[in-house]
Amino acid sequence: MPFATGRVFMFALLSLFSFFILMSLQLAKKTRVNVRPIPALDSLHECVGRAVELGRPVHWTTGYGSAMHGGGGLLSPALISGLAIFTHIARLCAQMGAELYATFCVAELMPPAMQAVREIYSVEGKEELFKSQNFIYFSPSQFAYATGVISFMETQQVATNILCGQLQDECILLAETGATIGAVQVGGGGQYAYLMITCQYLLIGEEFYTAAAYLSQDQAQLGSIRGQDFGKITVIFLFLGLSILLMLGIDLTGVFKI
Amino acid sequence: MNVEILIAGVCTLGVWSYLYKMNPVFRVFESIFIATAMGTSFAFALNYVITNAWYPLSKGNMIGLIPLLLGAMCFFTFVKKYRYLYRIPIAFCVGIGTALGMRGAIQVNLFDQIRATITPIIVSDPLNTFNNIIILFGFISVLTYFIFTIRQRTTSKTIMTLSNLGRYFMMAGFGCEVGQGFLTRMAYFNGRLQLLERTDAIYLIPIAIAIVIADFTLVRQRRGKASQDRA
Amino acid sequence: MTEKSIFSKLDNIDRRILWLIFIAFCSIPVFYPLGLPITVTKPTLDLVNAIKALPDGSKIFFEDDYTPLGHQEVTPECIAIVRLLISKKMYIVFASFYTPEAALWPPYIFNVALSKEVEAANYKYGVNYAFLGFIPGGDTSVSAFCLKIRQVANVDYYGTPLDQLPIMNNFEKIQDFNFCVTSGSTGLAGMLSQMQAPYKMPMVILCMGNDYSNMVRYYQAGAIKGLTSGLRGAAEIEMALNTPGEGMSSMDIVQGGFLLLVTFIIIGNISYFVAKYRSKPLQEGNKR
Amino acid sequence: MSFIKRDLPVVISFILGIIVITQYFWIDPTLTITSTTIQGWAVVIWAFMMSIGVINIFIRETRSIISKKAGQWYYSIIIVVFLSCMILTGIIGTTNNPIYLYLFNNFNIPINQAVASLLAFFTISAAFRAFKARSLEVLVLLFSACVVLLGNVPIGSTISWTIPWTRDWILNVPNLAYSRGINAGAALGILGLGIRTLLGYQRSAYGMGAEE
Repeated sequence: MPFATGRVFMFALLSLFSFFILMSLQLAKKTRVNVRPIPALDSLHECVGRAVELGRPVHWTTGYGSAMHGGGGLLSPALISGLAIFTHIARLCAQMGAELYATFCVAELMPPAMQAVREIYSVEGKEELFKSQNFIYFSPSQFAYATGVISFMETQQVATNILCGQLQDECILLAETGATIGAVQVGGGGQYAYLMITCQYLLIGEEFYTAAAYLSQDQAQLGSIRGQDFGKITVIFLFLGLSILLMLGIDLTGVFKI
Repeated sequence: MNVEILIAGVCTLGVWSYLYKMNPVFRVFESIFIATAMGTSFAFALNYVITNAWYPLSKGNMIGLIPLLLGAMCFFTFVKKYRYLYRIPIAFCVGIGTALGMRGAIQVNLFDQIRATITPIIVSDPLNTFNNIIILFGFISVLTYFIFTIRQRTTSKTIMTLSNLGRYFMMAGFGCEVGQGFLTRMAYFNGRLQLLERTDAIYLIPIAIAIVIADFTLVRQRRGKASQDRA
Repeated sequence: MTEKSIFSKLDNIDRRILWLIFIAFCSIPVFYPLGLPITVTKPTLDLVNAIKALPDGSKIFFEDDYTPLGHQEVTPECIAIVRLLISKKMYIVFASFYTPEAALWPPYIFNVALSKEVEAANYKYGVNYAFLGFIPGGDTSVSAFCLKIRQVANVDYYGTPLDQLPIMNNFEKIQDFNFCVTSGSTGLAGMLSQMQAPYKMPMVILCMGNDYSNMVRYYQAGAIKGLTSGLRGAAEIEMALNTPGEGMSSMDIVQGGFLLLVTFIIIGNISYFVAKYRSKPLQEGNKR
Repeated sequence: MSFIKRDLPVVISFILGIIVITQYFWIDPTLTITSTTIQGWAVVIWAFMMSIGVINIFIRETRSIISKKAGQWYYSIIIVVFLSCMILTGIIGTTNNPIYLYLFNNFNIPINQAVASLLAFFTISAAFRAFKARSLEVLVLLFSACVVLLGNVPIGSTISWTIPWTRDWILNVPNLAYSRGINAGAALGILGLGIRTLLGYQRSAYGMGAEE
């Protein structure tokens, strides 16, 4: 049997959830999907607007990345999601005329971010506003990057600070500096406790990963969120069902070991 | 007197000077830090390329050419006409990164969690029964909080209550994050404090304090003069 | 209410004052150890007893794998253990497999932190202890090292060939050692799977605080003889051996920091509530 | 042309993604070798991306030196000098060069440790400034933070035996429920995001900003 032991049931779960998501991607083209409002994402417009009013820049950063994937030449899902939020902000900045800065710790994130923003600016007809020197790479070292971002934020006095990506220990340094210079902050994907107390808006857990679909307002992508919901309901019932069966003396937990 | 310890002391005080305010000394150490960190990682990366891609290639292993070509494609970001070519190496990063993320998430975040959560809820020990029920409710309510597409206000009050309950569980979890992380942070702080106060670096502290006091009084005087001028 | 009450002042206090209080408060134990109480947990006690039970002059393999950041947390533990090893006249060989910077810490422990003890015990480099430095290759080099030490390591940390070090003539393979001490975080899983499991080396682990919960199951399963973590572990070792040192004063500092943080949270909340309570009538008056 | 520009990257990442996922479930020697080889390639690509980062730094800093950007250009000189020094010595001596090691051991390591120690200061000030019980939710956060903080150090058990007990209970019961719930949710989110990215519904990761 070439199937890896202990992973058969996992594969079944993966296939089931993927099936849900793919099905709802297809079905959503026919039926409307209503997604509950996520305040942090709805606030982005207002945050960029505030920066325009104050005449100070908008700043976006992803944090150090993950310990496993950050240094290995890979874009982890959290970074991809952060990038999707960033392109939305870039569009808002192009439309409203705010100055946009981005700082990086993960080198392989910089070229796609820069080119995506370049495309957005040219589609919005604001090509002259695009500045490649606003994309600042500090270093792949966690704290070297953090010091760089701190002094950047202090010298530029950013008005809106968007911390979306994979923030590790440096989270408190960035968020607290942002709070002391009076920036409006949106946080997502990181040490939630510190983001919770320093940021005005917070994206928790799955909210952060669905941000891209939510912001796109594309029916197919919104549909995939419904697929994820089916997945969650399945998890709840699977969990309840197996627990109750176990209580009744029927041990089905062996399926996890197949 | 150990020169290296003195340098370490100067570095520490230089970084800590940020606590007083943003100042040139901190900027100098920040610049040194960024440069040395970048240099270290870049030298490491270059050596990796030389040993893992260049040596196999020079031995005649032609498959080593592919990653080098892919890597070289990254530089097309600087060429306007063929800029789209950099997307191919990026596609490698995205494809592998997403796939590793997906399979890791399914294994660690979902599969292992469900397996560990399934326990017979009612056991002989009443406290454990109580704990199991709390874990059950917590797990379900936190998951319910993340249900997006069922419109919560109109359809069901149960879902609404459950998802509110989920927020309280999250807050308790965030609190644990603060409490657990602070031990490591204090260890970092303790290491530097010991360096400054236990070794020869202690002679640097009065100098640092003197500089800060001098700066403080100077700024005050200047401010006083400015207000007098205005008056 | 035009004048600012003390609580609303406290609510908007300059954060530099907080930091000054923090530094001052934490500096007290550096000069005057407070001796705040510390309880020794069972894994730590087992660790100390396992080493105490070894006969004098045993041969110890000491693996260290931690980054400069882990240095501040794990080195106090290592110092406490090395002090015990020196007092029992053990032969110690240091090596690291997973983190290049880790080669820096053994020389620091012997030449800076414990220089007095080393001199008093008449310990000599190359005779009583040796540093093999960083051996690249991770898991594969650990398993090769266990089979035949000279297969992966030919020179020591300072570049001297191993054959010129008298201590290294005793060692050919990992079974020549009596005991293994593993410290750090990156290499723990690899060391357990490559060295402990195949050769049944008696092993203790000195880890970082956040690895503790992962490692405790190996201790419960009996794979490792003892376990301790972070600064608290260093303090516990010193408490168990009754040799107050860096660990205990560090723990005073850490406990002071924790107490201060909790006090700040409480004071912050009191001032917030008092300020809110006092300004409430004013706000309502404005609304009307 | 539009295929190479727009769809080829998506196709490549889809194929690679399928290979990496399948290899996890299906034991096959060729598949395993393919998967590890392409993961090794990704590290080489990362090294090249790093060089783009270095070029970014050099361009930015030399520009600021040439234009004598106010309040910045003297720091730029430091960065350029140290960075070139590290890279040159690092290449010549393959990271065993004495100058490289001296700079690394005596500047990078102590500054890194010093910056890490700033975390404690920032936690203190953030806790004082922002840990205010504005609502019942935050009160729960504060309570669990304080209990876990006190329970983590021996002094907690000296004050009262209930503190370590409550800490263990919070860590093992509500915290466990929270972490399992949030992880299961995030896993589904990652799955959805992965599928949308690999199928090309969401293309910002490939550097395509405008939808078409």
